[in-house]
Amino acid sequence: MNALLWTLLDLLLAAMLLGLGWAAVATRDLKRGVALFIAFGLLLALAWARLRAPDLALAEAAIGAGLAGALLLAALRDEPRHEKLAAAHSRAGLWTLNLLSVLLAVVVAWALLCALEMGEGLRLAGAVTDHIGQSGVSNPVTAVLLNFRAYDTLLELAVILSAVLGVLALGPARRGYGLPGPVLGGLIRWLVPLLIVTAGYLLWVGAHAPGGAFQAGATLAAAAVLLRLGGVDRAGLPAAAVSRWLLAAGLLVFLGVGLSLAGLGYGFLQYPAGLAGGLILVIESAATLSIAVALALAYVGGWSRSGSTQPDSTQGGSH
Amino acid sequence: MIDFIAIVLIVTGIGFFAVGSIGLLRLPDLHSRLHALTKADNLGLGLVTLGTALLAGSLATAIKLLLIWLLVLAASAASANLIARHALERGDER
Amino acid sequence: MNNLLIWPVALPLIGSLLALVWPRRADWAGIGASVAALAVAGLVAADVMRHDSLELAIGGWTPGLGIALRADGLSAALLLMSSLVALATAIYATNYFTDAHKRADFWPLWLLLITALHALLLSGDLFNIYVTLELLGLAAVALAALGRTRAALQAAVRYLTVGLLGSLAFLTGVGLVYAAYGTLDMSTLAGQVRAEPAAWVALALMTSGLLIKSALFPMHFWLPSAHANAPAPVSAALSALVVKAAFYLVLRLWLDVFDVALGPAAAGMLGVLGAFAVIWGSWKAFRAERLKLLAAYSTVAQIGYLFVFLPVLLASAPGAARDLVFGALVLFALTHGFAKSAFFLGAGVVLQRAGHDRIAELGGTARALPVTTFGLALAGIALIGLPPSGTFLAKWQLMASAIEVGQWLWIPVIAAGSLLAGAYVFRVLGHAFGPGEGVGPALAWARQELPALLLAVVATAVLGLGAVHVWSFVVPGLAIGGIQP
Amino acid sequence: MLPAEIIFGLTGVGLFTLGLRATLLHGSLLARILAINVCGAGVFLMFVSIAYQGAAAMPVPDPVPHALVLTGIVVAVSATALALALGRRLRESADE
Repeated sequence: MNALLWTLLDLLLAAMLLGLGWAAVATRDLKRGVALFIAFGLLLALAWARLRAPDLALAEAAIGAGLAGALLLAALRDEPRHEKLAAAHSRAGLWTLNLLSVLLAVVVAWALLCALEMGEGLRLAGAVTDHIGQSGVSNPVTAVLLNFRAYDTLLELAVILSAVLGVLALGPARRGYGLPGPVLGGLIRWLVPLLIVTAGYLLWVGAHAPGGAFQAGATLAAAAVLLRLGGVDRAGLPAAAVSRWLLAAGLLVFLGVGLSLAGLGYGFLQYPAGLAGGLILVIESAATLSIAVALALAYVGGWSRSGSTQPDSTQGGSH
Repeated sequence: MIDFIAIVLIVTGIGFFAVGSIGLLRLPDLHSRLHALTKADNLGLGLVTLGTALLAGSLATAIKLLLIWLLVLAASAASANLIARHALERGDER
Repeated sequence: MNNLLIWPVALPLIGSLLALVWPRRADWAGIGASVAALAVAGLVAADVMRHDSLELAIGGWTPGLGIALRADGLSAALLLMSSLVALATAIYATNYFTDAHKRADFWPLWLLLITALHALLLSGDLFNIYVTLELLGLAAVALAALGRTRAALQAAVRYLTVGLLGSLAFLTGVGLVYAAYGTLDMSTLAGQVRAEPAAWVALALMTSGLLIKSALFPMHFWLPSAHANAPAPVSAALSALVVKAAFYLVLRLWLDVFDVALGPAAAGMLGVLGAFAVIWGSWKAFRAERLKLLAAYSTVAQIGYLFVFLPVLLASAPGAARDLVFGALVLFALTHGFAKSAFFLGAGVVLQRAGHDRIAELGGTARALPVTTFGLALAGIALIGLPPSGTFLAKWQLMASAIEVGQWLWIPVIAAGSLLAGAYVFRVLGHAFGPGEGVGPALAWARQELPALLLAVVATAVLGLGAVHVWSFVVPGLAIGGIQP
Repeated sequence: MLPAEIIFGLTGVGLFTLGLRATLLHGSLLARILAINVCGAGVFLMFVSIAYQGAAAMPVPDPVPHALVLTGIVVAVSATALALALGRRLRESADE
């Protein structure tokens, strides 16, 4: 009975995911598409929770649906509301595409079922459990991200950096928003400090419970998004020269720790016993700042137009 | 006994959600839709959180749930206000 | 614990961060990091020569749970090539960007691109490779858009969407591999893969993602506009290095990891696509009106050759016969890397001096820019495959081996491709040596003219005359006496 | 009963292909970005389903795919930001 209920709920969630995903990409109305996509992201967060991946549920809600949604909504301001289809699709072309898609789905599904059947019980979960005691943290996802596969995370910070540098190289920010009404203004006044506290909490708690640098950074960035929506043009970001340092901080500390350990005779990013937890927290703190500044700059869309924030200036303006 | 009360609260809360969603789909204009949505959702969520708080078994969790509800209240009040104001400015009441 | 392998990744990354925080000193950070990266690439190559292969298990965790960096002859050779090309291009770039803001935008992204390339070449972990592919892709797109012209932006948008689809296909394959074999480490995986559905579909997905990124015909459509509209130093890196990185991964997957899951028909199919690419790319290059577009289409063709090598390679008997083809393949990839970067840098000089790169109006270039024209001619020799370039030896070996394994089909393709290449190179030179005032007055401009010339000399003379060393470097056990091209 | 990893794994495959199809079909950049994100979400769902296999018997599901997907989500949002910025510049260059 219980198992049947779970299966029914799973099927319902799966059907809703497919339906929303389909609706988000099938509509010609972009505004609608973006709204549906944000709803899709929230539903996806529910799916992560269902599949016992709370770290992902947090990240999806904050980054996948939250910040990506904010970015898409901001982009809608400049886009025409309705889109035309790409190059005139002939009926035959459309059918070929549909046929190929179905074929692809069937083949990948078949391979996935075969792979699931083959791989049960021999993946890396056991190895993680065996070594988590030496990792310095007790949240297994954080252990994988910041210790076992820390090198992935290092390069991932570089990915964020390259995307943001690409955005910055494309020119100055778009214009900001008007002044907020009393209700939004009031909300922002007490929500922003709350978000900052929450970010700190997420960063700290990541060592033993769901959370960590990415969720914390995204939460800080959400505060910046709110500030900008509330009429603060620069979204609380410091002057360009300082922002550059903050952007680099995560990678500088990460590399610095890794290479210093190598210099001290350990391997690159091989944390000495007993120090792992502390070093991971240091790395994560710097990474949180970098991620927050990067995501906030990506949302603002470039260096702010207002006066002293051009790349070459070293003087910080203030609000 | 506590379980029973909790389940009743949660089911009632879900009922409010359902009514709110029907209102969102069926009511004629933006303001009444907003009205249905915010009232029903806030009350519905309140009842659901109350029910789950009873089931949670620890005070700390219950307080966290209460905080979540308060946050959602604030956010939904603000967003409803924004939507209404935007509609008012644009004169788009549908 | 040998930490050497992290430095080719770490040094450009440090340079990038320095260039980011000190935009006014970005040139120095860029050149310094490039020189340092070249030096450690040399050290890696020297170590590979001594030990055949190197491994660094990052964090001290067994590969599988952790990530391993690995270097062997193939990756070390490509690492050395890419850091050399990167240094020459960086020197060129110091004189290319005149606007201080552009310069400050260029250097951090450029060094991130080099970081990604080196990380990709050294990575031994499939998911880590996905991350490096995304880093490479995003940095490349950002650099390609740096000119901010409408054409460049359009090309960058297409480059990005196509690249993202390629990465997602690759990632899906990685997921299947993890589900089936429970590991992401490539050398662990090599011992476990068998011929079965999960392996086939995973390989097919990863390969198709990489084919998109390596612009194999008919997935080449995004390349010419992206490469032709980027700033010259960027074009050089994109064409010489970035496209090749995707091919390198195909090679790794097919030869080292999934070799037991492969049928001969699969490689044949890639070979046929490669053959189409050779003919189509060369033809479009011949018809191109702009020098940079010609160079971009020529890349489509040259990537085609690399894929033609695959069926011949896999059909050759393991041992000396296969090693000969493999060495030729690496030689071809290296030579093209140097030649194409030289060609793009030369084209960049012409474009900057003349204000355009329309081939029909290049008259007088040889008189105004003798060094650059000479560089273009040398690079052209390598692109055609004339002696003494490395390409000549590589194509010769390819044809000899094709005959040996009975795959006659490729011979006319290679011949036709070379003829067409001759036609498009001599078309450029014909105009360049012709009369006219297409290009401004002659000036000594060493920082911009010399890098191209040096790269072209490496492609034509050094790799051609030193080919034996390339062979013995990438296939350590090979008897040198066996090579009689 | 049908195990959750199979239900959500197949849902992931479905989202992957429908996102892929939509990316090839759409003309406007924003629509393509939405489609690519849906496509990516499908791939992530496959990973998390794989992690969930056998989770009933374990204290936690396999954390490695979770970490990989977290990386993937961040990469996806970075790419989205860059794509949107390119799109905005492109529109401005059309207006100029």
